[in-house]
Amino acid sequence: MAEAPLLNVKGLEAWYGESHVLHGIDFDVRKGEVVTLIGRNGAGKTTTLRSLIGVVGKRRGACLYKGADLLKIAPHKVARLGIGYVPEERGIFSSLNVLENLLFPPAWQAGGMANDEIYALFPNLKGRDSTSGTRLSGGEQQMLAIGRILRTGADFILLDEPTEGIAPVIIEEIGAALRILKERGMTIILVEQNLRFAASIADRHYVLDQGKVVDEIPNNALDANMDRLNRYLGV
Amino acid sequence: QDGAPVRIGVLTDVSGQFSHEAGEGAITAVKMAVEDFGGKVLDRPLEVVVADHQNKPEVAVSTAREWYESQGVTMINNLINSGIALAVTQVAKDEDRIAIVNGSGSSRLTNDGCTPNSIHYSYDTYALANGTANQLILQGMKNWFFLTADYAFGHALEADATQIVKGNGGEVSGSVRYPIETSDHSAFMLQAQASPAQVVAMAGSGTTFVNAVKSAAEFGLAASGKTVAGLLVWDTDVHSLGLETAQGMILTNAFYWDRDDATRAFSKRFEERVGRPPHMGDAGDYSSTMHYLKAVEAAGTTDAQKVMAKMRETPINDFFATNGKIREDGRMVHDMYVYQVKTPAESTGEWDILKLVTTISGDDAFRPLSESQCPLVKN
Amino acid sequence: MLNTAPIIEASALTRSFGGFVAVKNVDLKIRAGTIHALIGPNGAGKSTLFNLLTKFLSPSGGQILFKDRDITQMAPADIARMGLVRSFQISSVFPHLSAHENVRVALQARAKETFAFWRSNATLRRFDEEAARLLDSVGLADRAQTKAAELSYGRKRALELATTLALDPEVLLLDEPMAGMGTEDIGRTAALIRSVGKGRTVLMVEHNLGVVSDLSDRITVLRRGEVIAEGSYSEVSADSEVRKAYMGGSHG
Amino acid sequence: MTDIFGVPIAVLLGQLLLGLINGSFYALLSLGLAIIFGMLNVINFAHGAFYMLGGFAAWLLLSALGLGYWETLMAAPLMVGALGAVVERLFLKRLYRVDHLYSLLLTFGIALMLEGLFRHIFGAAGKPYPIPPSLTGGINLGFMFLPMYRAWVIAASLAVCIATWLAIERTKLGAYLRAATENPGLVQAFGINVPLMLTLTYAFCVGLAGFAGALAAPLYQVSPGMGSSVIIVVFAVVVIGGMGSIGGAIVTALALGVIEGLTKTFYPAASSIAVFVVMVLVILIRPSGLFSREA
Amino acid sequence: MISSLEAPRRLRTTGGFLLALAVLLMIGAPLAIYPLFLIKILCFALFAAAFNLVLGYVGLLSFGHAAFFGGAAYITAHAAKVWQLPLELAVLAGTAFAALLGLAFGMLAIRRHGIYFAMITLALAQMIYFMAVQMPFTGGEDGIQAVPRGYLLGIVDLRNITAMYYTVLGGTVLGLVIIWRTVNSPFGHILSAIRENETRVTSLGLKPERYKLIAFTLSAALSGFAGALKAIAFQLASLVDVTWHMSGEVILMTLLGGMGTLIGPIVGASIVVGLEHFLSTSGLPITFIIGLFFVVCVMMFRRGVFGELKVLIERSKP
Ligand SMILES: Nc1ncnc2c1ncn2[C@@H]1O[C@H](COP(=O)(O)OP(=O)(O)OP(=O)(O)O)[C@@H](O)[C@H]1O
Ligand SMILES: Nc1ncnc2c1ncn2[C@@H]1O[C@H](COP(=O)(O)OP(=O)(O)OP(=O)(O)O)[C@@H](O)[C@H]1O
Ligand SMILES: CC(C)C[C@H](N)C(=O)O
Ligand SMILES: [Mg+2]
Ligand SMILES: [Mg+2]
Repeated sequence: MAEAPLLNVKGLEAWYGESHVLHGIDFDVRKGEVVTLIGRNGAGKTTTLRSLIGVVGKRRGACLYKGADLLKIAPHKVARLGIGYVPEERGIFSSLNVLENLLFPPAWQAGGMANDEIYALFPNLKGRDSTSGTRLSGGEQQMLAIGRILRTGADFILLDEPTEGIAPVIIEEIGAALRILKERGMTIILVEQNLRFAASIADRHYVLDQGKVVDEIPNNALDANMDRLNRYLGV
Repeated sequence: QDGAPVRIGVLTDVSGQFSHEAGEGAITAVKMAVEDFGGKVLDRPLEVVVADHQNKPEVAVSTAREWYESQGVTMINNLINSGIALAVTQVAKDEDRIAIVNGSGSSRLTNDGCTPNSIHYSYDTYALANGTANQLILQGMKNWFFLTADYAFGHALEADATQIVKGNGGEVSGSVRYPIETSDHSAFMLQAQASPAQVVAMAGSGTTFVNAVKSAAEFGLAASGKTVAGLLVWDTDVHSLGLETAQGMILTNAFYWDRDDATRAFSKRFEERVGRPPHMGDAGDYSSTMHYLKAVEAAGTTDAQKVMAKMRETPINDFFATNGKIREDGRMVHDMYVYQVKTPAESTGEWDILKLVTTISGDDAFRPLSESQCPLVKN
Repeated sequence: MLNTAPIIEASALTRSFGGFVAVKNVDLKIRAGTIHALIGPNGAGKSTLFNLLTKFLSPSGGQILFKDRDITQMAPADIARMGLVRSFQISSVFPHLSAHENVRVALQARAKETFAFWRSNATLRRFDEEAARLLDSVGLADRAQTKAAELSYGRKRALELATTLALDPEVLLLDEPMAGMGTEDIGRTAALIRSVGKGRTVLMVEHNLGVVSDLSDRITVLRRGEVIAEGSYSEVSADSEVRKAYMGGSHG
Repeated sequence: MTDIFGVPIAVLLGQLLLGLINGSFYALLSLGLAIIFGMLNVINFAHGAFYMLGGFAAWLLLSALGLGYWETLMAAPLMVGALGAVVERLFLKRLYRVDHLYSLLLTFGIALMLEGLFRHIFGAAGKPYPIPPSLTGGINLGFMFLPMYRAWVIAASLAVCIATWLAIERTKLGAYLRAATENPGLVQAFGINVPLMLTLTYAFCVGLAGFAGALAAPLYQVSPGMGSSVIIVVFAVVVIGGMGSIGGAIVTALALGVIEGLTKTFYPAASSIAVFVVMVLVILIRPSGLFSREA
Repeated sequence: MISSLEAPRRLRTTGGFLLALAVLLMIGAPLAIYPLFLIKILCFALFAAAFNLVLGYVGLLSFGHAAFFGGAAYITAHAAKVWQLPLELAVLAGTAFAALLGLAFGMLAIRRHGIYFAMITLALAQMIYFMAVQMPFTGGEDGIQAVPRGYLLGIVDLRNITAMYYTVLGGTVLGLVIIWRTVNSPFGHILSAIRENETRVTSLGLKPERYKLIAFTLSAALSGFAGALKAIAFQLASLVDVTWHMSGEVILMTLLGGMGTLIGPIVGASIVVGLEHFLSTSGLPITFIIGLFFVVCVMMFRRGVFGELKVLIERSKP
């Protein structure tokens, strides 16, 4: 492949206080791709995303995005490059109502979704504007967290376990939405435990274990590699 | 014993809310007295020890006890803050040493709180209220309104002044008690203004008093024909208010630096060291320390009762007092002075702030012994 | 077994937040000794219903009978004492106490050894054995001395379960007990729920349909605050309404 | 003339007006305090000290540099705000993550330091600051004599309060700040420069206190203790209004000013306690304050 | 904060050793240090330890503990001076008053959390303060002086400072033992669970308010006991003890020493009282320096002197 990757992560290490969590992560993502990070609980998937976006204290290595090193720029400038983040714990602000939460992230680029489109995607959010954000049910908060990023015009999205706690029907809907986004040319890194869901949209899978990337499996080779994968996931 | 230093303690508020009424001034005054006395008494060196009681009675009491018991301190001076003065005089009695109060004004010190080991020297609330009230009544201002700090000290000032006002055929047409934390007195000014009183008397001290006077000026009390009287005003308060605001106020004082040559001479030396002229507390600190040292020399001992006896029997004649004398209740009786604050036009210098209205003789100034509840007074 | 008398009987239970009705006229009978699952789309009111049953929220209307007693007006702590105990959707442990101490607090509560401030801690030793047994039953025997905060997410859920079990409740209310657990833990927890379910009543909320179909005797489906179906897993999953509202195409 | 409980109506009206004026001071102070609490999660015990600093800054500018009233009124808040920014950068910043007990203690310590320092340097007595000539005198309202300066105070402080309120409630700034209290990392991840925003917010709120101090200088003696005597009342205002509610702080401040004024008229002995009685009642009935977002 | 209910054995032995050492030191101390000063340390140590019972072990920040300490001092002083009750009864009266006041404050405030709790306790304490300013029996800002020390059990003349010292030492140790017992009891176990997660405790069938209320009342009573002892030893009761600054100071002591430890508040009280004493003759601006201590302590030793020490001990021997 001739095209240079959109994101190139090399030797990424990260720490929480004194504990060394990532021990040299390497992977890359090309424009328009959906790439997943999978691995057991505690493998370092979330930490990898957090390191990219700049909310982990100490990091080392290089994360080249469109030629700039994400580790070297101020944390608040990462989003301005068009990177959107949907955190694992959803990060809904309890002191803001649903509408305020939705409108919260500034739109740093053109091309974001309009509110109506978001409501069409997640009907549960409709009519709940003035409810305090964290009063929503667990699943609704997840929808809100995804929805607000879609507004910002970000074209590179980091999604951390978007299906946790979501009812099966809605998981299908989220999957459909992500496929639409992909068609629009969006690049996505997805952290996911639900393999079936991941397989339905991803191009490639990186397997993480103990703070390292231990394998890379193209989506079309997933079935062939199921045994290997199950070993990694400890099933 | 022989040759061991004689120590004098200055227990005062150096860093707190009363620091401008005592603090550095008190320390300097006592030190000056010791130096002027020659630095020695009974052939023993004299030393001054100083402590900041931070307005905490326990700090004061434990310092006083430690000084008296193990530091060879024979006399403690200044004692501002009535709670502390009342407590430390009791310690002096317990330890049979001497305490002289120049800071606190509470007349309880020579009333129910009197001890055979303590002297209340410079001024007290009774004399101040009494002086000002008498003077204004004399000028024909018989209708009074009190603006009183709502605590024991304010109540005492108001009660003493009221007694004089009523005793002289005057009347009190109103009185409000402001909580001591109040910084805004405008509500009370409206009430004062609405009252028919000729005199608005402020029974309080410190910053709240100063703020009350400021409001009085702001609301034009003087302009509407009322006289503002302060029942306890320090020179420093007037200075801090500025003459523009304070002009015309009537007040009583035990001392004013510009009274005569003797006061000016002392004040000049004091001002060189402290940066401002002395007020009644400072002058009293100096005068009383001097009187004490002379008594020690005369008695040939530092024994408290013998020294007390000497101090009582010797009249005080210096720049502070003329024929001052210490009564059995511990009150030092001397003349008091009624002043009026000068107008900016009358003033010729930063500290040229008061003009004398009249002098009250000591016997008229202080609470007569016949009214005293002090158990030491046999009547 | 399905014919035993209902131990919890909620009738016309309603709760609204402002204008929004989260639980609407719900009638629910939980029979003693069964494992009863509550499913439904997000925001259907499952957690809210849990909160109402345990009085962590007050109902705006309706009545709750527990063991034939009206508990609608009772305080949450008293309800727990009667034997109706819950776990939380978001794990709720005592973070700075060890796993062992976490469980011991519950044992203490059960034994009413809680006010004695004049007695020594040593009196608590009598709970040690029981605590160890409970931790073992959830697979935490080797973690007894670890602080709860340092346990991984899945183990916290297990600890939460052990703590709840320590009260030996007659009725256990579990809110998404499997959420966030890895595949291995899900299997073990399911087995545990099945085993503690013997002789107890369990009411649980769960989105993992595998677990639900495996464990539950009876299922109630909620949608927008209302019950839309009730029955066994096969009955409920055959209901087209339920498939449309909850399960979607790929399950069945 | 009619009386109410022995108080002439004219006096009563006057008292209401004065209460409102005092209330507008409380509003300036509690506004900043409420924002700092609501947005930074810091219980700013040093607020009174910054108020005092405002007064001293005004006095120093006047007496040392000879600046006029209007210049000092502009400059004093800027100076205080700058100091606030330094305090935030050096100290507070490191405490956002820990229990708010610590920021309370830190600001308590800073308040003591400032008060102690100023007393050491300038003495306890306080300094006079004259009412500017353009604002001396007064207006006769019929029912009372209203000093010009007080009329100016109420106008100036209400204008500043409302402008602040609009700036925070009507723009996204308020939402950013509230969110940053909860999860600064995430807000930053959305592209917002959180540390800078927090520093500026603290500096601004403390600057408001400085403004109040400069505004108060001609009314009250500029003294080291002037802050500690109002701070507790202002806290009560914020708690009653609901921590973090800005409009609530303003309305409550005005109302409490009036209540306090009326107790000063009818039962002065209770006027210091009135605020606390109201506070206890309010918290018992509405635990998180009258205007807080949560029920 | 205590990290765990059962400290590692090593730490317990170290703690026990330190405690024994401290007691021995205190018994011998009057030989070297002026007893009245030591008495003051003891009284404040007990006060801080009692305060720590609610802050460190229940996680409630009370900003009104001065009301208990100072209030009890007034009642004790009045009882001993005016009602002429024997020493023991006067102290008991003060303590009982503080306990009742604590119960009343607690009932009003205990359901509130965090800053609201702090503010309600502050407001209630301010009411006590203003009452103390205005009620005739307190003597306003003058306070009550010349309180008789009396005789312990009718025999030991407490005018003797050494006798007074050992009496206060006894009282303080008694108070500390009560606190220690409470913290290390089944009840204390529940308290720390409440501090960790109140909702969870409710779901276990317990009513957190009751436990908090008992702990709060106990803390108030012991604070009152400390105030009562101080009133007798210093023969006075004053306004200073009921101001909010006093409530702030006890927080400083607790924090400085290390909250959630038994020894911490004692260390903290000694430091603050010692500092006050030392500074009083130093000529330095005291308020400034105390403020500086707050700042340094918050920025650098958040765990407090004893807390930091404990961490060092824990680290040194893995
Ligand atoms: N705030 C923290 N402080 C200390 N250690 C942490 C922190 N957050 C995570 N860790 C540790 O870092 C490691 C990696 O955690 P991370 O959250 O990245 O895992 P993950 O792969 O996302 O797991 P999961 O599937 O459970 O979400 C884990 O061992 C975890 O215990
Ligand atoms: N305190 C509250 N204020 C306003 N709305 C609330 C409140 N609590 C819950 N709701 C609303 O009530 C509805 C039901 O919420 P609940 O948490 O019971 O859903 P749930 O069925 O548990 O969903 P999930 O599966 O996503 O956890 C949701 O729409 C939620 O937004
Ligand atoms: C400083 C004095 C003017 C007043 C003070 N309350 C005292 O009596 O000591
Ligand atoms: Mg994760
Ligand atoms: Mg739920």
